[in-house]
Amino acid sequence: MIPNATPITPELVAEHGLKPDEYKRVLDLIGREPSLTELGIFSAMWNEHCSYKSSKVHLRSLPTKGPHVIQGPGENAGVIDIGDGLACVFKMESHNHPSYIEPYQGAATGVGGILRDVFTMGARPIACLNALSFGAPEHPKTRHLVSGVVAGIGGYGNSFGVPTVGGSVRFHSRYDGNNLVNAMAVGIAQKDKIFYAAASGVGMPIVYLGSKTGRDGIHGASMASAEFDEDSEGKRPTVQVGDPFSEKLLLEACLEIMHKGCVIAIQDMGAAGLTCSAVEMGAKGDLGVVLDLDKVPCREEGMSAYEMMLSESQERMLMVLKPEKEKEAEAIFRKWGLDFAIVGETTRGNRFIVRHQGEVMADLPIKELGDQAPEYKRAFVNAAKPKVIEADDVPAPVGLNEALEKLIATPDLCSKRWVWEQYDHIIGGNTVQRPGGDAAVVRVEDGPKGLALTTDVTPRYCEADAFEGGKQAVAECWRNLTAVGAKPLAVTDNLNFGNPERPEIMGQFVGAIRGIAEACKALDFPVVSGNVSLYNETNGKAILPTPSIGGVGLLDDFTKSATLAFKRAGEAILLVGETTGWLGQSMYLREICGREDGAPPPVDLIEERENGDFVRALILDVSATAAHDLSDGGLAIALAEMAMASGIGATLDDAPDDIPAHAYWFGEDQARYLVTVPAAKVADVLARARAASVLVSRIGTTGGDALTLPGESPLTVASLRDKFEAWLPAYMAGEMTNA
Amino acid sequence: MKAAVLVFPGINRERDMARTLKLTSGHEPAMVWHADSELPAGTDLVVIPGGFSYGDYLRCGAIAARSPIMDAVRSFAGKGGLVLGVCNGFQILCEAGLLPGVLMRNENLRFICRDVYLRVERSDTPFTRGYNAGQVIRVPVAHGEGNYIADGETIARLEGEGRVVFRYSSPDGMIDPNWNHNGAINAIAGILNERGNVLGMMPHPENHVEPAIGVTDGRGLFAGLTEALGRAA
Amino acid sequence: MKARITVTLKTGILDPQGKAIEGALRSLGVEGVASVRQGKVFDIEIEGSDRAQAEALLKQAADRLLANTVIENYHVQVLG
Amino acid sequence: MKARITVTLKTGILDPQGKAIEGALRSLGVEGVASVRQGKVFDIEIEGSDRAQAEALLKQAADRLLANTVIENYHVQVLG
Ligand SMILES: Nc1ncnc2c1ncn2[C@@H]1O[C@H](COP(=O)(O)OP(=O)(O)O)[C@@H](O)[C@H]1O
Ligand SMILES: [Mg+2]
Repeated sequence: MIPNATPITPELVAEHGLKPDEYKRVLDLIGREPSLTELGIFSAMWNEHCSYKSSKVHLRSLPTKGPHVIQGPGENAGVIDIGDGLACVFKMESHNHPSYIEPYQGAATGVGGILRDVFTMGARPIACLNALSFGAPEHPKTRHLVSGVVAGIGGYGNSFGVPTVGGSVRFHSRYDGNNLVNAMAVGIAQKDKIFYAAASGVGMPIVYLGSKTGRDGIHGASMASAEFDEDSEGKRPTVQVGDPFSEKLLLEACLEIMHKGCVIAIQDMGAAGLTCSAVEMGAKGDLGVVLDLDKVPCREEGMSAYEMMLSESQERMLMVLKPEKEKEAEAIFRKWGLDFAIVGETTRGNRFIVRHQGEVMADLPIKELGDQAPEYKRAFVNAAKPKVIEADDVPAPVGLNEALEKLIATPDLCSKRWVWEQYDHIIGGNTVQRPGGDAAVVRVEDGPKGLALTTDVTPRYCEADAFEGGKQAVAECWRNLTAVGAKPLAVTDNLNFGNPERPEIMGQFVGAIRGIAEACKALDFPVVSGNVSLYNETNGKAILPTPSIGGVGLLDDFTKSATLAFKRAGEAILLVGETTGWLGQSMYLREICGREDGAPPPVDLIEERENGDFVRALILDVSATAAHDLSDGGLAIALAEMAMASGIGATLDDAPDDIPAHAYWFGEDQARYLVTVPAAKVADVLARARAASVLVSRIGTTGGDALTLPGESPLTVASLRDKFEAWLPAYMAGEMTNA
Repeated sequence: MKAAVLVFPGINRERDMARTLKLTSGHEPAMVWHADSELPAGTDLVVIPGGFSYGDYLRCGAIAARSPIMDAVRSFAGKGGLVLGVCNGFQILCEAGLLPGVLMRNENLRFICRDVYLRVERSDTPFTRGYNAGQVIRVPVAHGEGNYIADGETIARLEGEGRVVFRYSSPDGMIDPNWNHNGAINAIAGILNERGNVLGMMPHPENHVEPAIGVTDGRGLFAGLTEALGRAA
Repeated sequence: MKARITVTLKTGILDPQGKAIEGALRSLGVEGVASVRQGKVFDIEIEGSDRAQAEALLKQAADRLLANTVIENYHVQVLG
Repeated sequence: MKARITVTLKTGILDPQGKAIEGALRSLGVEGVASVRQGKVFDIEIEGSDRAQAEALLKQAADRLLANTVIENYHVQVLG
C-alpha cells in the first residue's frame, strides 16, 4: 500500500488527471502538499465528470425556470409540479465508457445510477427510457455491444421492477470506438416530500446505507493502484457490477425511512462515491463533515482510505438522519437486509476531515473542493454552415416504393422491437402507450393523469449544424410529446461530445447549447436536469455530437392520449405544417443516395409551437383519431408507420406540382404532423386550421390493406411490416451474449 | 375473498397484483412478509406475485421457496386452500415442491416482454371458471426463465390428468412453435397440482384487467376466483 | 478452509443454454465441439478446520439450497 | 473427449449472487459458511482425440464466448 504521506510527484499528479496549473491551484488552496488521499479527492472532485469545468459556463445559459419547476439543475434530479400535490422527478445520465468496456455491467450500472438519482429525492421510479448510439452494424464489435447493452439495461430495470417504456437506438460509424448509453429515469413523489442533499444541523449523524464498499471503479492513477496490489493477480479490475436486487431493497428502505420522517438530507453515491456525496452534503449545507473510515462497511480486506474515498461501488447512499430517529431507521434497514453504519457527523466550520485507523488522511476546505474547481472558458470555433441542397439536385429514386421499402429496413429506421421486448415495459400496470409510438404514456397511479415520455436527438443534423441540431432535438422531443396529446412540461439533457480541448468540438458543444436554449425558451420547455459527457473519442475521432433530450409531458386524462395507428378505413389523412421537400441531411440522402451532406432542415420555433398546439387541441377534443409527428425519413415513413401500427392501409394523393415527388415524400421539413380525421369532421378541421393560420392539407384516405403512393403499385401493410421487423433480429441472430 | 399476497425481497409485481385483486374482488388483499411464519387468519387465497425474489440469484425462486412463510403456504395448500403463483410465483412454487418441474432459461436466452395468446384448456377449475374451455386469451409475459420442463413421466401425468391449464397458442388457438416464445414443453404456460388447488402460470393476467389500459382478458381469472371463493364462503 | 461445490444438470434434462452455446460456437467458427452442458460452481470459504465437519456442512448446503435435486446433481470437494 | 471449463469471477469483482446465497444459507440455519462466490462450469464433449488440439479449442471457446475476460477468469481441463 502506498502510504498516505507519499511524496506527490508530477507523474502522480498527471496520473490523477490533474493538469500542472490545476495542481498549483490545489497547492494554493491548501498551502501545502496534499496527502495521497487528498490528491485522490481533488482528482475526483475536479475531473470533468464531477466538476463540469469545461461546460459550466455554457450550461448557465439554459432556461431552467418555469411556473411548474420545483427544482432545476443542481440536485440529483429535476422536479416539476404535475398538480394534485404530485411532483415528477427525472433525469438522464450517460454511462458511455463503462458500457464500451463491459457492455452488460456498464449499461446495467448506468440504469442503477439514474434510478438512484431519482429515488434519492423521495420519488418512486415509474419509468425508464434510454438513448443508445452504436457503431456501424458492420463493425466487428457492434453486435456484441448491442447485445450486452440491451441485456444490461433490461437486466437491471426488469429486476428492479420499473418499466422501460421508451428510448432510441441508432447506428453510425462515428460511434465505432465509443458507443453511447444514456439512461433516463422518471419518478413520482408527493410535492411536499422532496428530499435534498443539503445537510443541516451541527453534530448530526452521517449514515452509510446500502451495499458494502469494494474496489470497484477506482480509476484514479493506474500506477498507484497497480502498486496498491500486492497479490499476484495482477491488475485490479475497475468494472462495477450492478446488483439490482440490492437496489430494489435500497429503494424500499429509503422510501420507508423517508416516509417515517427520519431523513434530514440524502445523497446517493454515484461518481466518486463517498467523496462526492459527503462533500456535496456538507458544502450545500454550509457545514463541515468528519468521516471515520473505520466504520465504512467494506467488502474486501485491507482497503486504504484512498480506495474507500474513490470507490464507485454501486447501490450505496449517504444520509443525514434525525438523531432521535436513528434506531427506527436502523431497524428498517436491517429488515431489508442492508448495511447501516454511522460513518461520521456534520461539524461547524467548513472542513472535510477523513480519519482512518487513528490518522487524519485528509483535511480539506469543503466549500472550495466544489466551488473552487477550475472552470474553463475553452476556445471554440464554429464550423462553417454547410450549403443548402436543392431538392432538384438530388436524384429521384428508381421508384418511390423501392425507396420506401429500403428505408424502413435500414438500421436506423427499422423496428426496435428486438430491443424493447427485452425490457419489461408493462410492469406497474400503468403503461398506457408501450414502446413503438411517438412517446410512451404512463398513467400516474390511479389516474386520471398521465405522463408522456420520450428521448430524442438527430446527431447527423447536429454534426452539420450544431445550433440547428440542438434546436431540432428539443423541437422533436416537444413534438413527440404533443403527438400523443400531452402538454410538454420540461426536459433533461444529456450532452455527449468529443474532446472539449479541441476548439471545433467545443464549437459544437457551444452551438448545440445555444440551440437547445433557444428552443427551450421558445417552447416554454425548461431544462431541469442533465448530464454532460465529454471526451467521447477514439484515436482523435470524435462521436457525432449527440445532445440527447429527454422530455416529460402531461396529460390531464391519460385515456385521451392519441396513438399513431390508423383507426378505421375511410378517414381523411391530414398533413399539418409546411412541406418544402428538404433533403439536406435526410435519411433519403444518406441511405438511398449514399450522401451525408448539406444543411439540416431549419426549425421555425414559432411554427413548431403553433402547429403543435393545433394538433394537441385536435387530439384533446377528439377530432383527430390518430396522430404522428414527422421526423427521420419524412412523410412516406410516417405513413408507413401509421399503417403498420394498425394493419390498415391508405391511398395517397399526388404530390404538389412545385415539389419533386421524392423530396415531397422523403424530405424532412420540421414542425410537421400527420393526423387522421373522420370524413365528417374534415371541413371543420380545415376551417379551424385556416383560422389559426396553420397550414393543413388533406393528402389521402385510410383504408384497405395496402399503402398506395400515387403512381405506384399498392404495398401491402403485411409486406411492409415484414421488412420493418426483419432487420434487427436478423442482424442480431449472429450474436449470443456471454453465457 | 380474503387474499394474501406474499412479499419476498426483490418481488416487484406485488403492487400490480394487489391492485388487480382489489379491482376485481372489491377487497384489499393482505400483504404478507416472507419472514412471517403464519398467514393472516381467514385467508382463502394465497397469491405469490411476479418479480425477482432475491434477484433471481442462484435459481429463480430458489431462495424464496425456502423462506418461513412457505411452510405456512404448504400447510394451507395441504388443507385444500387456493394458491396462485404468477411468473416468479410459479417458479417459487416449483422450487418449493408444490408444483412439479422447473422453469429454465427461455429458448432464445433472452428476457421477453410481449402479449401472448393462451388457450384455456379447462374451465372447471376455481382458477379458470371465468373462461370457456378452448377459449383463447391475450395476456402479457415478462420473463427470462419461463421454459417449462419436467421429466417424461411427469409430463405424461400432467397431460393424462388434465393438469395443463394454459398453453401458448396462436391467436386462433393452434399450438404452434412460432407462438411458443420460450420453448416450453407442450407449450405449457400454466399447470395445476394434483389436488387442483395450486396453480402456477408464467403470464401476467393481472396486467390485463383494465379497459382504460387496454386488453381485459386477464379479468376472467380473477372474476372466476372471486366467484369460486364467494360461493365457498 | 476452501471448498468447491459443482452442480450439474442430470442427464436427460434439457439444457437450453448449453444448446444455444453449441450453436453460438459453431457460428463463431469454433469447430469440433460435440456438445456443451452448463453447470454451476460455488467456491466456498468455511470456518473451522475439520474436514469431515466441512463436508457435512457442504452437503447440507447443497441439499438444502444450492442444488435443485429434481434436475441437478452435485459434487463436493474440500480443497483445504 | 470430455473436458470441463470452469469460469470464476476475478477477485474483487462484486458477486451479488454469492452474497445473496450467503444470506440464504444463514437464514436456513446452515452455519459456518464464511463466503460464497458463484461461477460456471461447462462440460464439453469434443470430437477427435488430440489433447493439445482439444486444449487449444477449449481456450478459443472460453476466450471468444464462454468467459467474459473483463471480469472473469477461466480454467480448462481435458478429462480424456
Ligand atoms: N447538460 C446539463 N443541463 C442541465 N443541467 C445539468 C447538465 N449537466 C448536468 N447538470 C446538472 O448538474 C448537476 C450535477 O450533475 P451530475 O454530476 O451528472 O449528477 P450526479 O452527481 O447525480 O451524477 C445535476 O443537478 C444536473 O442536473
Ligand atoms: Mg446523483
